[in-house]
Amino acid sequence: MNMNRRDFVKANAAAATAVAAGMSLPATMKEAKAAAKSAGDGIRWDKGVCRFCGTGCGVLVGTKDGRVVATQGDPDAPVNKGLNCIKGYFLSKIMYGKDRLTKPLLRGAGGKFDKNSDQFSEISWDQAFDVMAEKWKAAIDPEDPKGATKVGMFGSGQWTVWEGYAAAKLMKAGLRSNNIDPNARHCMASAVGAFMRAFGIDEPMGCYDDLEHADAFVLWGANMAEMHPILWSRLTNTRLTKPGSEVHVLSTFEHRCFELADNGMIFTPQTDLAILNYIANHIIETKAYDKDFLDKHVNITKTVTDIGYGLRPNHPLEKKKTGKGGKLTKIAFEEYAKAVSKYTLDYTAELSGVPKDKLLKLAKLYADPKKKISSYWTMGFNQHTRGVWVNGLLYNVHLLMGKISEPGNSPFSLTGQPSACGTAREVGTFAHRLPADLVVKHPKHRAAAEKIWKIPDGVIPPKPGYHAVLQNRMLKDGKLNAYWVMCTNNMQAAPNMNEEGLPGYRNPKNFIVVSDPYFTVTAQAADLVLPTSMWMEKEGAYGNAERRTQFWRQQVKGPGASKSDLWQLVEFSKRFKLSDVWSKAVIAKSGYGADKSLYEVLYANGQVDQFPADPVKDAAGNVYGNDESEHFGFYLQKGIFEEYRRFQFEGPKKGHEMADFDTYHNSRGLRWPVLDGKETLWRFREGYDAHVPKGAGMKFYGKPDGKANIIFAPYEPAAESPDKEYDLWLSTGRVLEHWHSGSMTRRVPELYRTFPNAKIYMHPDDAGKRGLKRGQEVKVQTRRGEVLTRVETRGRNKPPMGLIFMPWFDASQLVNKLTLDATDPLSKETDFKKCACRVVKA
Amino acid sequence: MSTKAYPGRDAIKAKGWFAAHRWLIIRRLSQFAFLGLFLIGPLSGYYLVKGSIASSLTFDTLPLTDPYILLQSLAAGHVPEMTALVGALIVLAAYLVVGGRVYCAWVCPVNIITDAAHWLRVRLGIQGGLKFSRSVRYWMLGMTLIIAFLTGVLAWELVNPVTLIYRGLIFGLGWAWGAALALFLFDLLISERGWCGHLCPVGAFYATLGRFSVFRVRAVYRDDCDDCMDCYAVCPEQQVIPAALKGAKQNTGPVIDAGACSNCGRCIDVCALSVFQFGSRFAGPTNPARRPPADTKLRTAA
Amino acid sequence: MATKPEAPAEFNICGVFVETTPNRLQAVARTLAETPGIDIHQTADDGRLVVTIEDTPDKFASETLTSLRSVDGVLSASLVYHHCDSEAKMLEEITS
Amino acid sequence: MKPQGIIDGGARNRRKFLADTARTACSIGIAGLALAHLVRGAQSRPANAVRPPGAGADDRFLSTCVRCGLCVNDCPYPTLRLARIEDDVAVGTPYFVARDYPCEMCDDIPCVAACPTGALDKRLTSIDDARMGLAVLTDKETCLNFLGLRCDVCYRVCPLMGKAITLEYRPNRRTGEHAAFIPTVHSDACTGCGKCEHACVLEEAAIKVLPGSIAKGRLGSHYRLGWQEKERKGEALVKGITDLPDRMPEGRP
Repeated sequence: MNMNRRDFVKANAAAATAVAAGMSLPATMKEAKAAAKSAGDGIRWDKGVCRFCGTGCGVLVGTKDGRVVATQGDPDAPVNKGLNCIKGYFLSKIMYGKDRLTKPLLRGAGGKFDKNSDQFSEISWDQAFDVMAEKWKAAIDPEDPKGATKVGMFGSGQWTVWEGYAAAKLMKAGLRSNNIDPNARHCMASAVGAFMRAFGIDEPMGCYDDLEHADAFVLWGANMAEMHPILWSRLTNTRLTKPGSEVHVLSTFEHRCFELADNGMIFTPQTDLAILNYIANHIIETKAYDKDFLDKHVNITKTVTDIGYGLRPNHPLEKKKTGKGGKLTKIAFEEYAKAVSKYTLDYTAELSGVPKDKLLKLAKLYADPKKKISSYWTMGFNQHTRGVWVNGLLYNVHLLMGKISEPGNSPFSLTGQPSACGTAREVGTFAHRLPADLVVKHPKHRAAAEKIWKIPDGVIPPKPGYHAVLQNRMLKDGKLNAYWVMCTNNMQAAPNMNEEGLPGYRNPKNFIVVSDPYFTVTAQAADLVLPTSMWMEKEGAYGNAERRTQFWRQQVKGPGASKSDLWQLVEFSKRFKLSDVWSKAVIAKSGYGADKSLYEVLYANGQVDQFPADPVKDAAGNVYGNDESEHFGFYLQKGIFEEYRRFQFEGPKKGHEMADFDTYHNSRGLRWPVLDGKETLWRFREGYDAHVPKGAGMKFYGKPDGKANIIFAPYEPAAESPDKEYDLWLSTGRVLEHWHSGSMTRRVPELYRTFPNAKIYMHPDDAGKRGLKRGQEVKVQTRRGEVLTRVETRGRNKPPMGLIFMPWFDASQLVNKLTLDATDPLSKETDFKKCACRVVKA
Repeated sequence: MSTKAYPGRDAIKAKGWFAAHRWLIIRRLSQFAFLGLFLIGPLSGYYLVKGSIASSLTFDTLPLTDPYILLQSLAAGHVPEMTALVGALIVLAAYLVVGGRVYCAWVCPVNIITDAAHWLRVRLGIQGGLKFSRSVRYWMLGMTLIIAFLTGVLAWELVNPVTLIYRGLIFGLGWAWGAALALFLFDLLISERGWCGHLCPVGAFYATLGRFSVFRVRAVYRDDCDDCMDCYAVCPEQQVIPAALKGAKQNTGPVIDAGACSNCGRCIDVCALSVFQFGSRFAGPTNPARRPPADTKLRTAA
Repeated sequence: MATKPEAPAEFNICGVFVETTPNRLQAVARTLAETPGIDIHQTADDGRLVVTIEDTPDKFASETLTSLRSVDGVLSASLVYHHCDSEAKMLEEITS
Repeated sequence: MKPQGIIDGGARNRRKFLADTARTACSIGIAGLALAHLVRGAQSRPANAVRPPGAGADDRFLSTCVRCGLCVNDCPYPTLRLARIEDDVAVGTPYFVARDYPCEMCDDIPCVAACPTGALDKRLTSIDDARMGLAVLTDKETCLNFLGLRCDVCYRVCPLMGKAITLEYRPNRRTGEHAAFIPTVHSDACTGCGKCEHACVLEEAAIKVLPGSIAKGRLGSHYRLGWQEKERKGEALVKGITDLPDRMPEGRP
């Protein structure tokens, strides 16, 4: 047993004292320590939320001596009731990777910027912001009527609510640039697009309680068993304990969910479009649909087709397309019926490769009026060149049957990031959005935002900015020159990094800033790296997939000179005078002096700074730090949140109302809309949702006429399919052990050990055909690059012949060198699930 | 015994230092070369020879197995795979040609240790200690086989310092250096040439082979012997010399045909008169006409 | 409270015998456990506790000991054992 | 001086010869006993030392393995090592410690191919048939999945996932909403590769590979499992038994 002298002396002191007191000391030091623990181990516990996925498990965070020493699942948290997955089990270790960044790093030797250097030197925050401000100002022409199109920001669904809000405000209201987009573009944009098109308001109508209420579950491109482990255990429990319950799983390869599946279906990539239309066809042919519901609550429409694949305009596929955009045309029910009638059982089975009996079983399930069905999806639907369509096609099925917005009947889009909903979607960090579902291109929405933000009209540019994939293209083309990446690892996450991302970051015209706790692949490609405080090192708020907003207090200080993203954003705003960013005319209109700083206009504006920097306390009286309060002299988080709430209550769109700031600090998270002190579990349904008037029964109030849209969209092929040269489908995704880009989980030794490196999952016969042995090193090649990895023919994922799966968490095997940057032309979300590749011996 | 402090001094004077250590040097090179062949793999990642002295595979084709270990395995009740049998036969045949205990003198790493111990023992003038009969090793040999038979386990391999040290050098030494040190101290302080000369059953096994082996030391010019005793002084198995060197009257020799001789060649090195030569066990001339003038010159110098 | 000088050369560890009443034992134990520098080694149901007190960055052990007596429920706190050594030495690894 | 004494020193008397022989025999006997004792120590091996595939039972293995290390040379991973003096495993024999480096279960089993003596049995041609040991979930009190958490790392890393380790679903009565996924090892498929033990995220693994002889229980030969016997035979073992219908109220089935 190893101990230091201090422990030894202590043991002696205790022994001597015990003898003097006539007490016998426990036999070993260990027991003595345990005894001390049982009397109280000096750990302060406070509530928090898990840093990883969109499930939003409640955790309790234990702090001792300024360090998070332990965590536990919060036994009273409604989502997880004390449970965690294996990532949550290791939460206390994610902040303590050995290579945390503690000082700003500038590319170049001796603190002098040199784009071509492969060396970084430590500089101060002042120096860092000096360099940054210089580059930003050089890229901004205050008189440009289009706004500052040369500056951009890439943000995150892992930002806290106020960070996302502060960033959107800085970009749109301050720098006059809509070129801000979150990494949620890679994961949720299709879901958002479909919500807006079908319901006129974002985010699921149901909640996790559906997991207990439903009779049947259908998974459409969601591997919940690995990606939403705690929700999966709830689903499993219902399947186990509820007689007659069923689980149907659809995927392009067999994964862990198939084990529970009563009906597991493997379909050819992209044919989910056909399968959903077949189900609609089946429902219509068997006259199972809810006519009354359709008449009262649904409009039937069709969308423009053949809209291309969101590639660069000079790509042959883009030249071939005949349609553009997502305009909806109202059609009669009969026309809809005729449109889906093409999707017969025979045709669909042939196209999708799913046996007829399985398809029929699935269709019958949806068509059974007595079965309450919850459908779940994540990236299988969203990362799809027809992502908005396919989301919509599922709503079609639910709307046809009226199986929506009530306990157990729920089409439910799960999220990948902890605050994809709460931050990326709700506070308007997308290139086209403003807080609370408002959009930049709508003059009334801009006006509402400008009023709440106390800025003159005309500041917010009306044209949506560059979305995620376009940002990388614009960087490469030299049209986006000052670029800030925060809280995300986009070099690893974005598609086609070889042809777009990396050349963009390294373009000599551009200056790239990356804020991160760790030296990620993205940071390595940056020109300036800013050390960032994470998770419990700052006060935060996340919103999970069921509209639940959860707060936490700052538990510990960040290491070294690291600062929260919020601090960085707000502090950086001090570097700009209005004359640097706004035109003379706008400044004149504003009534602000030209020398006023953006900080004073955006944050210290009499509104955001209205709450004093009082100590943050919990119910037990424990006092918590707040680095931002301390630095800026006011309660920044509260000020931002309360200003954000004005959008919810005063803005032109209802339905996003939240409780006040303090309520969240005292609750385990609340599902919005929160009205009259009550959460909303099921939206659009009378009795559950305060926005639905009495007697209406149901109202899709996101749309002016209160009706949801059924939107017909046909099957169209994928952007790139296997051919002779590249003969396999490549699908990317995640594994349970690693989340996001692995920048946190791979730094937890235990998690690293369980899944150290990526590998390709391949059918044994596919491997055999190529003379590959399990564990052998191979090259995966696409038209865009190649990656060295190893073959796995066993284990958790069992792809069919002709498809391989490779997770993207591994910074040493960047699978996004291979992926194609084909996006959904509507949602601009990349299809990471489909491109053509080949596998050869290394 | 020789009264000279350092046997071989005359030889150095007569033939020069290198000639007086020729076989010793070549022998050491051989020992290190064998070890080196095994070590190239683990050190460079490119394997010429895989495995260790117990059993190996050269160029992924030539299997070699230590016949003594194989014999233990047989005694333990296991008939090994063909690969091992073939490997053992090859080794067996090789030693039947070059001399059984050539293994001890030219391959075994323990020899370096015990030679060093003996060298130091002489320098320090350490005398006395335990004396074992030369026959003990044959008893040991028998005992190891009987224990293997009784327990069904390759019992000797649990303690065999030869394979222990060899394996240690290739696969990680661990406490195997302790075994090496123990042997060194045993030979230095407790028993003169105790291990290799008296106890080691591996040596006993190869000595048994050596009785029939072809390649031999011959006291070709035994008539020239001037009884300087240097060969006795350096020989680790002195009992093998007289019959060959002094057996003219009894009509024995001049071949040293005792199995215990390890063909180490030290007697050849240290003999200022070049009485000994390597040769075959089969008949050859004794005292043939003297060779070239160089030797004659040496002789007169002596 | 006296502020502790920078980089103290010495490090104190005390063994202290604390008495309280049985019904307040848990409360006292909790308070002590939360006090920096105090480790509880043993408690007896009749209200006796064996604790060690060591220097913390802002308090000497002696100050913590003094403050102990004002903790609600503590009847007495007596110093039984005191050890003083250089801080560097305290951090030496020893093996037992 | 003449080397006379050495040459004709054979004139010993008979008694001395016999005494010497007896003494040598006794000494050798004692040495033999000591060696035999060592053997007994070598036959017991720490539970965490796992033999390579095809090694079979230790008593057989110890008679056949010549400790050459060829299997170690051909193991493409750092898994196999040769026991050193201090290792508590019969010195020189190959083994691995799953917690450090488990067996990666190569399809072509290079270690077995390398073995010159057959100590690693050449009849093992499919690695799935290897029985290096048996994984046992030794501690249900700390296993995260038993506690209801979603770890199941052992299950997912298992090369025979779904066969050697399955997850048995069990409702979590504490939360009332979640299911616990109980990792369950099946001895008919587990090869003892140790991937599960290696990956277990606990500080001390809750699942461990143990020698089959320790891990497995054995049903008494005097009792058979009725349902298994019936399944094996494909019909009831005893035929011609009748069952009378139950009396029920009118109209009810």
